[in-house]
Amino acid sequence: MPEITKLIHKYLRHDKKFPHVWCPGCGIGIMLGALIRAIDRCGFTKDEIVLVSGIGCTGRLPVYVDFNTLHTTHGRALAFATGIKLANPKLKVIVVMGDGDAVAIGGNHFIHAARRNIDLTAIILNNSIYGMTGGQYSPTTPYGMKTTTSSYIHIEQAFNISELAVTAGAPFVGRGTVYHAKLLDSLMEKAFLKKGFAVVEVISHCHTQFGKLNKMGGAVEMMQWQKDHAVTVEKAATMSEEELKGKFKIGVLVDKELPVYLDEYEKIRQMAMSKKEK
Amino acid sequence: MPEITKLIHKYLRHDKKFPHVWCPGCGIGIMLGALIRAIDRCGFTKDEIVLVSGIGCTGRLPVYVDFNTLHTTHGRALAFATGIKLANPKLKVIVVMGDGDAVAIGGNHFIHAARRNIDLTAIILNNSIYGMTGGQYSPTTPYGMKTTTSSYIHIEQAFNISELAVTAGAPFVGRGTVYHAKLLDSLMEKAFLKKGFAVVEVISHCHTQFGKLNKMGGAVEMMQWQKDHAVTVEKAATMSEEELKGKFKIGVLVDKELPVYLDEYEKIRQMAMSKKEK
Amino acid sequence: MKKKPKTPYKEFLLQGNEAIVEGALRAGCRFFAGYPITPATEIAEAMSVKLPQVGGTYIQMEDEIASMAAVIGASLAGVKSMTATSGPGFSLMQENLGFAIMAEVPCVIVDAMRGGPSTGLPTSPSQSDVMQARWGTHGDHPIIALCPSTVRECYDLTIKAFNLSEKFRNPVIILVDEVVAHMREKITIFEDEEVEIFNRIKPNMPPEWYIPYVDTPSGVPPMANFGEGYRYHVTGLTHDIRGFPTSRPDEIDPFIRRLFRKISQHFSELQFGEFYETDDADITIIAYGCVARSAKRAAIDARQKGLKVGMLKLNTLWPFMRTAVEKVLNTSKIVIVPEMNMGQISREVKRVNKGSTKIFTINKVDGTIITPQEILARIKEVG
Amino acid sequence: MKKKPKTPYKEFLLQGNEAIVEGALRAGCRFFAGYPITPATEIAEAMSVKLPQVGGTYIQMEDEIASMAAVIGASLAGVKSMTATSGPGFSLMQENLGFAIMAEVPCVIVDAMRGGPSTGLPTSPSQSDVMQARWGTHGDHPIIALCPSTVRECYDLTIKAFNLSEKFRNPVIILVDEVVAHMREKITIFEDEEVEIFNRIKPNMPPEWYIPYVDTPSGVPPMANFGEGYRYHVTGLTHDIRGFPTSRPDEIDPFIRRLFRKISQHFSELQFGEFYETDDADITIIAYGCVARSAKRAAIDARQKGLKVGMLKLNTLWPFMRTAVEKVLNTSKIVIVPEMNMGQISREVKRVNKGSTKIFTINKVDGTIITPQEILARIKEVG
Amino acid sequence: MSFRYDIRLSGSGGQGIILMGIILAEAAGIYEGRHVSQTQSYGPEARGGSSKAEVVISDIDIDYPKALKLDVLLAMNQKSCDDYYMDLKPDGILIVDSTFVKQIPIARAYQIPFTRIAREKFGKEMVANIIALGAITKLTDIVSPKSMEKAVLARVPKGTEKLNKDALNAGMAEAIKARKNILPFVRSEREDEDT
Amino acid sequence: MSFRYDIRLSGSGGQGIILMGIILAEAAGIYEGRHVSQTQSYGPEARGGSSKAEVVISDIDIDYPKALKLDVLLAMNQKSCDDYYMDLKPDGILIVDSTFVKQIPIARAYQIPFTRIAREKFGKEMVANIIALGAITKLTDIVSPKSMEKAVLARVPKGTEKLNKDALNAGMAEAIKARKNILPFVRSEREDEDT
Amino acid sequence: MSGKKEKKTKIDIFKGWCKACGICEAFCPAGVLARDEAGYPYVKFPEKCISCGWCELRCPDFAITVYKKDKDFKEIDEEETKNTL
Amino acid sequence: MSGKKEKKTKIDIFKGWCKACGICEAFCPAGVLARDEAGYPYVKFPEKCISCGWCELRCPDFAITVYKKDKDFKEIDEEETKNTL
Ligand SMILES: Cc1ncc(C[n+]2csc(CCOP(=O)(O)OP(=O)(O)O)c2C)c(N)n1
Ligand SMILES: Cc1ncc(C[n+]2csc(CCOP(=O)(O)OP(=O)(O)O)c2C)c(N)n1
Ligand code: SF4
Ligand code: SF4
Ligand code: SF4
Ligand code: SF4
Repeated sequence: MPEITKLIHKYLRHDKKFPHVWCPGCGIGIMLGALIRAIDRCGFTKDEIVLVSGIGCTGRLPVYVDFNTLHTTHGRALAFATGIKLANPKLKVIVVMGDGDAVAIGGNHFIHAARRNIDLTAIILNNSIYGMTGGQYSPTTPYGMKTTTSSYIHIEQAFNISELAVTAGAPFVGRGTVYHAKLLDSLMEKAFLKKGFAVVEVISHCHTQFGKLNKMGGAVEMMQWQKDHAVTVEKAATMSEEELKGKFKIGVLVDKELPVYLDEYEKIRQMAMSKKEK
Repeated sequence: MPEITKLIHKYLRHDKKFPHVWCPGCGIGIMLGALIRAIDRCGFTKDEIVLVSGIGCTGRLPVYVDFNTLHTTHGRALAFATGIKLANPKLKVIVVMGDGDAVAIGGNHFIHAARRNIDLTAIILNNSIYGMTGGQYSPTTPYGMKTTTSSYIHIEQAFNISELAVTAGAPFVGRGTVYHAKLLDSLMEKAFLKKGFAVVEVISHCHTQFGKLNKMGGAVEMMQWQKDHAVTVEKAATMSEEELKGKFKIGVLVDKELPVYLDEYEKIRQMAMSKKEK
Repeated sequence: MKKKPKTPYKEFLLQGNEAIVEGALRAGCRFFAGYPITPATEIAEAMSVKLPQVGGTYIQMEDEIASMAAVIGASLAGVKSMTATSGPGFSLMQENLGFAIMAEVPCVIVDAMRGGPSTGLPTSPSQSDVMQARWGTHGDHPIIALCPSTVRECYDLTIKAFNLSEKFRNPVIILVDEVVAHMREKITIFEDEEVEIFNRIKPNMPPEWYIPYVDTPSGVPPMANFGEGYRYHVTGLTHDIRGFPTSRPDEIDPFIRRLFRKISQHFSELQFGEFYETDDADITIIAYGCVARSAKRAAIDARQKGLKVGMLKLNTLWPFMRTAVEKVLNTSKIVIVPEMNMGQISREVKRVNKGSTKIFTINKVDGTIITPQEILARIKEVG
Repeated sequence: MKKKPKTPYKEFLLQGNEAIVEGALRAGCRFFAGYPITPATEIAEAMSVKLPQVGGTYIQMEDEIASMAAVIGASLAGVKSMTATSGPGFSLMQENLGFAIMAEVPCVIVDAMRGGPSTGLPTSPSQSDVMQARWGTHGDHPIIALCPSTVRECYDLTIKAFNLSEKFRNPVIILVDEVVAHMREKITIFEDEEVEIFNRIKPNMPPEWYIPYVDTPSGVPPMANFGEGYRYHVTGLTHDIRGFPTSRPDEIDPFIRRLFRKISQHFSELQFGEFYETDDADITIIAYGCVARSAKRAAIDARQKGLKVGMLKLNTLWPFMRTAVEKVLNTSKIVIVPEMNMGQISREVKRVNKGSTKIFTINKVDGTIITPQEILARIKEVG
Repeated sequence: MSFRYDIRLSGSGGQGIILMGIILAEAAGIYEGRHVSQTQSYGPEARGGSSKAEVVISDIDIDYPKALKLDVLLAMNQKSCDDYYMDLKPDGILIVDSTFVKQIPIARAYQIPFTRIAREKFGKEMVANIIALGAITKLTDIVSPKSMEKAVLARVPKGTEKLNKDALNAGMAEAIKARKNILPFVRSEREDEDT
Repeated sequence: MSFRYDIRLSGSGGQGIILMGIILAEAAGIYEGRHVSQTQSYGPEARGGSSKAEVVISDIDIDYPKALKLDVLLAMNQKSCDDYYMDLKPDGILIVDSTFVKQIPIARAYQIPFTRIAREKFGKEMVANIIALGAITKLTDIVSPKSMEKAVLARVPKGTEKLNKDALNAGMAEAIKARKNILPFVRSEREDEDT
Repeated sequence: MSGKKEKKTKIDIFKGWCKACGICEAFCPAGVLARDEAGYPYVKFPEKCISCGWCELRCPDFAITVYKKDKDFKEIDEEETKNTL
Repeated sequence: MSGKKEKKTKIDIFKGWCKACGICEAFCPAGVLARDEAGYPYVKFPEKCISCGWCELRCPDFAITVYKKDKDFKEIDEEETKNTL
């Protein structure tokens, strides 16, 4: 095997049944590849990685990889992860969530983790729908689409997950698609190496539910859509408002320095200990 | 009595014990006055107003006024209000919350109500702390302050409630202070008349907890602080970044038109009924 | 429930979940707020299609907490409301469920039971939320919980659930196990059949005279909807008869006791179930939900083998069918309680058992239904 | 618990809540996540001051759901963890409490009981979350719940709670009523006293051999902390011995039964309480929490009046102290169960009552404590 | 004695197994007026995996709703054939999609390549389940072809009526052919199903 | 017979009632080695309102932790005086802050204007509670002045030791004066407190 | 007494509801009010009153009332708002 | 077989894991792959392969492996990323 595949296999769980549970062509598998490659490139050991997820198709990801893995309750992955990171700051804690997991039931934990700037990486696979439960609308379902609970038409506006992260206080926010797999590698790598709360929004497709209900074709057609509608941040800078209409940006959206929770908490410990001594 | 006070008394509950429960000088009472005046000016009848709150000092507000009043569970006021509004769109539903209520435990309901653009008015009294439970830090406690659970120093960044509302999708967002009581009247009036989710952030003071712990003086000193640090949107437009440092803007921050949930849902009903008929 | 079956009627092959939706609509439900979860999702999906057809409203909230809150809000505004979930979501609804009890807001909550604890077995049946339905929210409180065994019962009990909820101003829980929720059976609905529908009693006095939480002979105060001119205060705090918060023991005690009394006083109206050949039975199986079906089969088979076996099916789980259970405890030598949990209703049977009846259990928690064979085997073992 | 009290010691006047904090720190708790709520807030406040002094971490989360989640996360990372709340927050914690049970993660949850249901009586005492502690989360599950009556017991039982939690890999709940939580009493802590501290058993085999959910003679598998080289999978789904999700009945059944067995098998280690003059008692009062104090006073006073009255104080509420209760049921003619709820533990007493002992209750739900006089009056009434 | 007939339809997710169950149940229940109970099970909450639907048909109220010993097993893939053939009654009928099921565990089985027929004859794999329903109709006589046709037409999307009718007929035709290739046996249709 | 002494301190929120309770309990419990139990109650979760602290002192383990019939009631405002004077034992001691309590419900009561003294003598209303503690010390003899002083000094903010010591002494002095203005009575200190 | 015509602005303070917080006095732009020993406000210089009504608007306890001769709040609100920001 | 030196790029498809989703074939920039009747990919024009590795990166099932002669992914990643966006 060539290096890259050996690499993937190095991280997969040998005692887990493959092929994995996801539908043929589902983007979650592509994201998993990028995640593994990025972890490898960053040079983390398997023992220091904790991979946390909530519930959903995306939530099934950690079980396949040979890290410390934690499959929590729906929407709460970031809160579990916060406890892990604070209890053992040496661990590299990565959280993968579906859009429902992250910003429907889990929306509050998401904005609060961003605000606190806890040193975690949050990877959100945004497939615009609840995949696991069979295709109900999610907070990222675009206006006008169909789902099993908006079979007439969807009337709600969608969250822009990345913008929400920025406003809530995240110092690093990137967006990619599963079509642009290598960009994903690099976004994840940057996110993993970032000190503080780093968000990577991964635009993916659920052709089984969303694609089918909206006659958007299969995995291939939906990835083609990603290709056609994504514009890199660099390129977007050269485009007019008009040209950007209907497109979305990919790349590093925000990268800034903000005080990180654990560093700050260390100050409290110092103050507490000196106070106690007196 | 002159008109204005008669007016207040017209709306207070005669069978409730006054003076009310809040500490001497607490801004919640000032906000209540503004709320009543604005409702009166808008010409709503008492019967069509539903005033909903969560739990906290601010949450105690509805009990004093003669509307349909609902004192819900901590953080959930907007979700209760959503049910009321959808069930009876003729009602004018106003929600008052403390900062903890609105953006700590209730943060998710807040961003989702904004995203859906449900026709509600959300009034948030931001006193930077949990008043009712005795002064613990809240998501709006500024970095570096003291509270009973950050007695060394507070290390978290605060939410900017208004910005969060805008990013989440609210079409109307205003900010005032209890010092600027008349501005509050007009912000509330505008918010009540707005179709869609309208947010008014009311900067107030909890001198009993926050003021005391941070040696900021009493109600008077804290209102003086509001006066000194607030800048109108209009004035801010003429000021430099440098000059604006440490200040906050008051006035109408955002006012735009977005599709309102109930109008949209009416479309679904039309589609559903025509489909059923076939 | 009076029925005058008349043509035209229609036969449907419906899932338990779908029958719950039909029952809810028939009962007058016009608002549903929920959050998808297996095995209750079909209820939300069907509601999203059907409610707008009848001028109602479906909304998918951000989570189950918000769903329960929206349901209470809608009911306060005068619309019969419902939500549906499964274990994990039911746990999240507990706080607001308590609010509905405290503020006496009618509403119906469906818990389609799957394997637990925690995420457990999302697609497998279980009956392990029975005690949670009774005790899940903090603070002592009364509850009503119904449990269907057939698709027809899903329809009928949902109508009953709304009626009871409106009548007693208390949330009513429908505990349906995954088998019954997903099972399809034929059900016949007479288009013009007369179904008794109960609507909350509204105040008829002038608003100034309205005392929202006053005691009445039935224990249930009339309920004004928001916007109808009876302005009053609703709170989750312990309140006086006017609805205002109170911490006076002399006001709290009668209030809390009234909450219990309004249910206990009408105990007999709340008991639904079936005695199947229990009169002469030496052994009675007490069962509910999908297990009652196996139990009946086992009883039939046992009778064929010459054993005097009967069955008591419980369609009401709370308040516990004490009278019915005591009846079989008095006549049977042995009672067997098969349950897809570690023994929840059997505890209650033991609690009310005063005599010398022996009580045996069959407990299954592996995600599979208890079969007639398993019950038969137990009958032979203990009989 | 072995103790060799030695000087130097220190006497403190501590609140129950403060004693819980001291006990937790003594037991090795180094992580607290919580959300303020009356009457548990003092625990968070004291933790926020004390934890950083000993290198631990305090964090105030956005709500109780997140608090419970963070506590589980921290425990998985190897740090003894705790949260504290009251009824409304306890209801919100139920879903993740079930996760901790399913994934066998040690942690301690304090529920400082105030009046319910719903927001209820935030500053008044109650004992009405007893059944919720047992049944609040969905899916059948075992639980351990302890209940202190004195400030000293707050300290001691908190240490026990951590020990039991670590030993059995199960969450342990401390149910403290508002009276005991807020009461100040003198407690003496010997600076160098030997307190038995139990730490989770870690695997000692090479990582390749580690089977995280394997059955053992004690029923409790060794627990590896995240980051220590034993990489494994933790899930709230029903899982096999390797921790991987399974829906195979033959794997699920032994797993769920092991969860129950690891507690039931060690039943006797989990029973804490006090028999006060019960041996010759005609009437025994069974009580817990602040009410046990009134009960003792009532027993003393009754004895002075010549009545043979004893008291059984329960410090363990779950698993139910069946053996102790059966003992007094066997010897007493009458048992009185005074509770600040509508009758929760009295149900359990009735359930295990096999003989002819008469069981009477005193139920108070008005936010005030049951007084010795009230118990004495009941003794006279029924005796 | 009352009559009870237990059918299990099995295969993988995406083969339309559940829809088959519903159509079969409606054919027997709605269009022939019998008592029916249709149940199903999915794999873990996830996608793909195997799929199973059961239909119990009776002339009285059905107590136990799941299939007990099987009168009919339809296996649309190898795995389900392997997993379930043991549940057949001694004289139960095994029908397999021979496109996928290559190892037949018992001597007597109807082997019809439903999927291949769907692909080749109709250009749509999707209709394999309807073809299989046709075969079941003919091989069991538990519902009349007429009722089955009504049931199919009531459930398939508008515009596909012709296609599905043809598929159903193709299935029936294949069944008649298949019957010839199988060991003969006598099945007492209304015997006592005491299980 | 064991000895039990029940004290209730009452007033409005902000008067430092709870702190008084703690100091009194520590004086008796920590500095005099007795058994103590201190409880309190607030109004509804809210601000202001009334405040109540109770201290039970005994030489054995205290079972019922709240005050039963009162040996001492301190009322720092009119409302609490009205609400609680009925709970006094026949020979119980009523001490009121006469700054606020104008109607005295029973004949025999110690009336001392704690707040006025605090305001006038110390310029800080805040210390009214410490003055009251001084008075209690002298009027009850339940703790020694020395223990009380230690207890006060251990609890007050650094830098205010002198102020509080003076306030305490002022309270004791006032108590001695007040005693003269009251009807005499005999209190048997260690009687049987059977309630 | 809304019908009553008065020449001068009159300020009423309802002691039963006033909590002596001091806000009215502190922010009176004309220095009309003062506080007594117990902190309660009283009208010290009635003649200075400019009828702005701010004491009434800012009183958290609805304890203060300004009776004005010929203006009413509705009219002056907008203007005042601008002036005092 | 990482040690093995090969002249030409070789593509391995592991059928046991492949779900025939078609992604590799659809997005191969050089048209190297094709799909069989059942939808499974196979290497139709091995000579056309430009060693970009995209089929491997985009396969959701880790079922496809590209053995390259002298480049390794780490080096070309950044560049490739830019080119294909
Ligand atoms: C408390 C709770 N509510 C609901 C569910 C049911 N549920 C499981 S996954 C899911 C949503 C899945 O959508 P998403 O998070 O977008 O992930 P995806 O499956 O699309 O990857 C839901 C609602 C649950 N498991 N727990
Ligand atoms: C579920 C739940 N958690 C916690 C509480 C306790 N609690 C009551 S009010 C409050 C916060 C009050 O702060 P805020 O919302 O800012 O309002 P304020 O009192 O400052 O007006 C808290 C945590 C509760 N009542 N319910
Ligand atoms: S249902 Fe959608 S999200 Fe889930 S595995 Fe299938 S394609 Fe992926
Ligand atoms: S505690 Fe703070 S917020 Fe609450 S009433 Fe007092 S001043 Fe107002
Ligand atoms: S503002 Fe109101 S409460 Fe405050 S001192 Fe003035 S009148 Fe009294
Ligand atoms: S991308 Fe992978 S799973 Fe899809 S067809 Fe190609 S090799 Fe098979």
